[in-house]
Amino acid sequence: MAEVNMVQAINMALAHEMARDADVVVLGEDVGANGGVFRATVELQKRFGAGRVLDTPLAEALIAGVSVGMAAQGLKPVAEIQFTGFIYPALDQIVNHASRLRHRTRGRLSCPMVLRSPYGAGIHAPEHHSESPEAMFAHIPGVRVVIPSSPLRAYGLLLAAIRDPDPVIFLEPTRLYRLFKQEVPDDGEAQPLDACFVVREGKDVTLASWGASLHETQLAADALAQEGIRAEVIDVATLKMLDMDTILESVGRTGRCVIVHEAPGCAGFGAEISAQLAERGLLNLLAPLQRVTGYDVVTPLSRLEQAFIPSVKRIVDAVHRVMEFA
Amino acid sequence: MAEVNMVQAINMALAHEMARDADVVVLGEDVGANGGVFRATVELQKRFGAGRVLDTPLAEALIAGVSVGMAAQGLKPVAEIQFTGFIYPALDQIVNHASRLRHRTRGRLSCPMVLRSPYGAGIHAPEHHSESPEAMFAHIPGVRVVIPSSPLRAYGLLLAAIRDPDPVIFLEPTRLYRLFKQEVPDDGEAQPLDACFVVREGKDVTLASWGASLHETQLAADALAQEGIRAEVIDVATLKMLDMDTILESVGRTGRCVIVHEAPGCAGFGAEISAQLAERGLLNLLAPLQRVTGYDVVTPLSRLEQAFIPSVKRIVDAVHRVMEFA
Amino acid sequence: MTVVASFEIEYLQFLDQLGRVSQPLPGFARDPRALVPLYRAMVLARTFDTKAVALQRTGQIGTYASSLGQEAVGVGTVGALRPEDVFLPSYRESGGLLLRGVTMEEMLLYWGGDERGSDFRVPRQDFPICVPVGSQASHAAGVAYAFMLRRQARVAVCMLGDGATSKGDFYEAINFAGVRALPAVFVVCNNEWAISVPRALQSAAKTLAQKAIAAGIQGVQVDGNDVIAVRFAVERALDQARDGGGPSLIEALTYRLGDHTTADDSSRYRDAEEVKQRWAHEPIGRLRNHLVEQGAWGKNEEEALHAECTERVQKAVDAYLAVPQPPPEAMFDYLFAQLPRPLQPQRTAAAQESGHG
Amino acid sequence: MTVVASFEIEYLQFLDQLGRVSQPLPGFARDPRALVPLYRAMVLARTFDTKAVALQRTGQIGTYASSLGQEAVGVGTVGALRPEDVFLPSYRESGGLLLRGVTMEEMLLYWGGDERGSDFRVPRQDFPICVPVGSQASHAAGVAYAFMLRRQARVAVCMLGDGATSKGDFYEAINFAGVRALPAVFVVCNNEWAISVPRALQSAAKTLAQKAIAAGIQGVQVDGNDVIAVRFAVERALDQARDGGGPSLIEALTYRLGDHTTADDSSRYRDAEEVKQRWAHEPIGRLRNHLVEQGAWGKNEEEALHAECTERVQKAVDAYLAVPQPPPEAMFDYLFAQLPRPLQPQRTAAAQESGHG
Ligand SMILES: Cc1ncc(C[n+]2csc(CCOP(=O)(O)OP(=O)(O)O)c2C)c(N)n1
Ligand SMILES: Cc1ncc(C[n+]2csc(CCOP(=O)(O)OP(=O)(O)O)c2C)c(N)n1
Ligand SMILES: [Mg+2]
Ligand SMILES: [Mg+2]
Repeated sequence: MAEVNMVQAINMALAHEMARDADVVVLGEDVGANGGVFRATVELQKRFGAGRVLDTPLAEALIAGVSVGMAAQGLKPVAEIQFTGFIYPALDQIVNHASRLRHRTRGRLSCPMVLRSPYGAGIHAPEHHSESPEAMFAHIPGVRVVIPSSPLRAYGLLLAAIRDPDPVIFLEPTRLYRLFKQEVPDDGEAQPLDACFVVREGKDVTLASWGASLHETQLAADALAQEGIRAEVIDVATLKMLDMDTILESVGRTGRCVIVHEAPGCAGFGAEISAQLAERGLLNLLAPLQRVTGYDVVTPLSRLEQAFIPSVKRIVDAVHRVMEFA
Repeated sequence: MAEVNMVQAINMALAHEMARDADVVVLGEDVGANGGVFRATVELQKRFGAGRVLDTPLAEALIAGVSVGMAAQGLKPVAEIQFTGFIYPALDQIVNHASRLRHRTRGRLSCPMVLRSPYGAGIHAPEHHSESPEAMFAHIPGVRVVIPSSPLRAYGLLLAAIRDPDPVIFLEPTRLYRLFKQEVPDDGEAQPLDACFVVREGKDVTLASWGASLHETQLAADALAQEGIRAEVIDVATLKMLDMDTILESVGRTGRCVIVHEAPGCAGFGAEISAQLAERGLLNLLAPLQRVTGYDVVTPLSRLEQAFIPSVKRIVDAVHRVMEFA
Repeated sequence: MTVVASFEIEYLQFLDQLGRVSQPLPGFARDPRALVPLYRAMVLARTFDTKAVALQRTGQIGTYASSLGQEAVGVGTVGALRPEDVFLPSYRESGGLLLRGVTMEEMLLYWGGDERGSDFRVPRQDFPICVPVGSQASHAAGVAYAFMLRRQARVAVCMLGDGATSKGDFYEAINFAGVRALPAVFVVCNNEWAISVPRALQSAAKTLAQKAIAAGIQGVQVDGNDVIAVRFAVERALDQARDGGGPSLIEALTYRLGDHTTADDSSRYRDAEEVKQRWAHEPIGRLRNHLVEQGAWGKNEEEALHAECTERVQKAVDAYLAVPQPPPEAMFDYLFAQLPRPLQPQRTAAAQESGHG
Repeated sequence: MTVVASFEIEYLQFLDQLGRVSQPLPGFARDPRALVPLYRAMVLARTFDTKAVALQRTGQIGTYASSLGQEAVGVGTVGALRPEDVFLPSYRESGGLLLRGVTMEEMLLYWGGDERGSDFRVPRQDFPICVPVGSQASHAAGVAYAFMLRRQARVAVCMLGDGATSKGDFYEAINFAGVRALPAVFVVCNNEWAISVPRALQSAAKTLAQKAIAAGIQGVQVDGNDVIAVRFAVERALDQARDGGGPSLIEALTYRLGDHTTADDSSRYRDAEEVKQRWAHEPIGRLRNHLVEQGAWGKNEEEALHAECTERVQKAVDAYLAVPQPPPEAMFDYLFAQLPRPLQPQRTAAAQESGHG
């Protein structure tokens, strides 16, 4: 089995599900002949036809709204928003329609759609191409928010997202698209949409992260191991539904938690995890909680993006701070 | 001096600032002859002319984008989005332009605009008229988010928002619009945009809230006082910039904190306050933090909205829970 | 000067303001008896609207948007639909909804603040009422795309107001429908007002029908107080769409005789005189004149119809008032196909809270 | 059938594909020497674009969007502007930006990932490059509104692509500009592609100029490879706008001869043969033919111009490369007029982190 990177894994999942289920439709800007600006939909139009893999006009609100209409008819649209920097016009359709079509019709209609979008900084992209808006989506009742951190995860979670009967926002960290490869069997096995993944076990401190930041978090755990600090690393992956049980259980053992994400800290999703720990796990805490996040500034252009992205050093420093408490 | 309700106080602030500063312009749907569907802009068009008080076509993205253009030319647009349920199409302009025009041009251009919008449940309004999206705005770097809780606060904070050289999202709780009156001198005195207000002092527990929920929070404090529990009540008011110093100082004294807001809890703004307390105030905590919030569901239609809005009873119960820790 | 493109906007009317035939009637309208169901539907709508406003005034439902004066647009439109088509209404369509099979009880539940009102027992695939103005236009495009992909001879029919045509949503949807030649019909109910904003402040376009030109699709303007014209234009557009001929935009000229909603007081921004004049154009009297003139309608029928409508409406009101409140935990139902685990404690708490409350 | 509205779209061209005069030249173009500055501007743009692509290939700037083949649209448009007007460009406008007074060093800084590149020293009130497609259209309307309110004889000029016309933003802005008769000009640079999506998939409208009809404003189509036609149409629209005659939409027909950006490989989705054919229409050779034919340009001038452009570009590159990196804490600067207190510790941390990093 050949190793594939995350974009290829996403492409595999899309192809797998399109072959298996004739209701799956892929739409977006440049998803057809071009195969997506990141190549995530490459060859799909050739294989499944221009009816099921369609280039839309340049209009993000439209892409989301058309997906709602398709989904209400039982299609399973997988829409691509080319970058999350351009996803905001689609928000109205997500908040006011996709997330509540089932709810407001008491189950008469539903909205089984996936909105895929590349996100995050670190690839020297132009302005507006590097933001991390996951917290906004996680605040919307009625949608799921999923972020893969590896090719394997991307394949299994995307399958699950497409099969899920409700809307899923699927955010793909561009920085990971081609960062590393894994063997990904094309076995059609979905991964759960409501579970954190413990990707490294440890007993001294819990590090919770997702998406591209998981990468630096794991590097930090490596560095800490050198000093004898054994970090447990959790890939939160399905921000919504958030699997607090796994996090609480881990922090219950370690007594310390550092949450790492690239989005600005203020009202970021890390706050939700902190808040739940402070509500439900406070008595187990041996040290203040820490968040290591992007600063509360506009994501800078490429010259400064590395200074914006939470670094291994910042994560290690935060762990050192929490380890000071005995 | 006559007493005025919150809508009238808002109208007073708008009129005051329009009279003082010829650059202030009011725009939105039905803000002209109709004076706003809640009457917040009543008489302004008559007084200041149809050039400075203009009805726009029905298009929220346009309203925000036009405001950005006006502001770049040094006008001070105060735009009304009729209900926050319809604000989402405007988000693109807020995130991608208003919030960063100064930043991305290194101060060459700037965006002194205010986006006013009625929000929240509790007035038996139709579908899509009752949401509380403040957390989404608070996550955006480069904007301020302000929520008044009384006529006095509305007057002073709106003046400050209009005078502020950067974009301000000003969310007005419809439930408070006519709930009570206060004497509001039309003295042009602005209130600070980066300070919490301690509206009741107490030493047993800190209750932090904003907007309409502050009302139930104060009623809860009354009820608790009957049992001898002295609650300190903080009106967070300027969610962004968040004045954590005041909250930390209070919780430092009380050791307990319950945060109350109407928006769904998951990734709501209460999480940010909890998270900061867990980072910077953990050692003072005598009990787990608690959030009393709207449930993580679509805001229900009017028959169930009272069951959605955090009740006095839920707040009191939460305080009882934290008081159990000695 | 070279001209590279030229366009015309057609206007259609069969019955003039007084109900006189102003041009040869289309086939379906030649037998006046065939028009009686449309007449009955309009009267039922008006009876229902009147009652709903009264219910709001007495606190028995919430804010309500009456279609007073515009009945011909909804009724004419839906009169042309087939059951298998999908209708995507705005919030001011009682006539159209009733004709689709939505019950008055459901409508009262909805406006009374109960989600069960959108669980239509009959047009199962129709969209619920759309409140965010214009946002249903792209749903119509998506529904139509599904029809096309599955080679179903069905059409998605979207109704929206003059104000809605100012939304990017509307434009993006008709533009996409044009590109893909989708089986979709967009009916703009131009009642001259969007709350307090008059038509002239929505657009400098002379007609709203000409917005179709921007999308490269058919656009036509009809007298929206002439139910025959509305029905004819919609049927023609449906036929075209069903045959793969692509989408259309129909502007129906009418007038909102009432307030925007029960929360509105239109005397603040418009002249009573204007409203009075526009009563002379309203659609029900116009069709009645025609029917009477054709010998297909009389005093007895009229009285019987009013009695019947009043009774049907009252029955629906009684049924509505008898519907028990939903329990608080109902707000968790149908949020997802299955309630996710993290939400279960919240649901339990909501249920318990009400127990105490 | 009654026709209630009819429309025509005009097409303008003065120089044909070979540079021959195809209809009497407008006043400003009669003296060929007056056209030389436009020619020089187009050649400078192409020289700069070529260099910028090369800099991206060698990792010295980030992704870059070249205007190769479209130079006449930006140059013709900006050639008609007055300094006090406000220009709202898209990201593919090197020619237009240069003519506005934006320096090449600033442009390289921007594409090199440095916000200082948008702090134009000269057109202080122009908007920076707009990346979210079409979102600058409403800014143009807002700027124009400010001009109108203050009775300034200035015009807001917005440039956007064929793809951008599919965005609701574009439509909402031209529609509002129409309602208020704003002094705004919208120039659609139709280069037939939006990345890989061909013009035909953006809209079924025969022309993009006819989108103006939906807004009730002037719309005209011009040969966008004929800088005279572009400049003439824009000047006419500016005059009209300045005189209170309201906004216009100009569709300039051109072709994107290069890849969408340096991150794109257009061979994946379009025929090399098509591109080859379109080279015959490109604007620079066309104007040169005309100038040479009129005796206003020759081999010496051409050589000198290329040498001069190359040197100017190289100087700008050198200056750009000499600009020191901004310190990390610069990301906190200009976020607000004054850095709010809660952000100060973050700024300090960012500065310290870099000290260690
Ligand atoms: C997107 C959006 N913005 C604002 C509103 C508030 N609002 C409700 S109805 C209305 C006017 C709609 O006018 P029109 O489209 O002409 O329909 P009509 O009410 O006349 O039937 C407005 C502004 C809304 N519901 N949706
Ligand atoms: C709102 C938005 N959606 C998507 C993108 C990604 N994108 C960048 S350029 C482009 C195509 C734009 O085409 P067009 O408007 O014709 O301009 P051109 O690039 O041809 O000059 C797309 C889809 C974007 N920048 N903004
Ligand atoms: Mg209307
Ligand atoms: Mg293009």
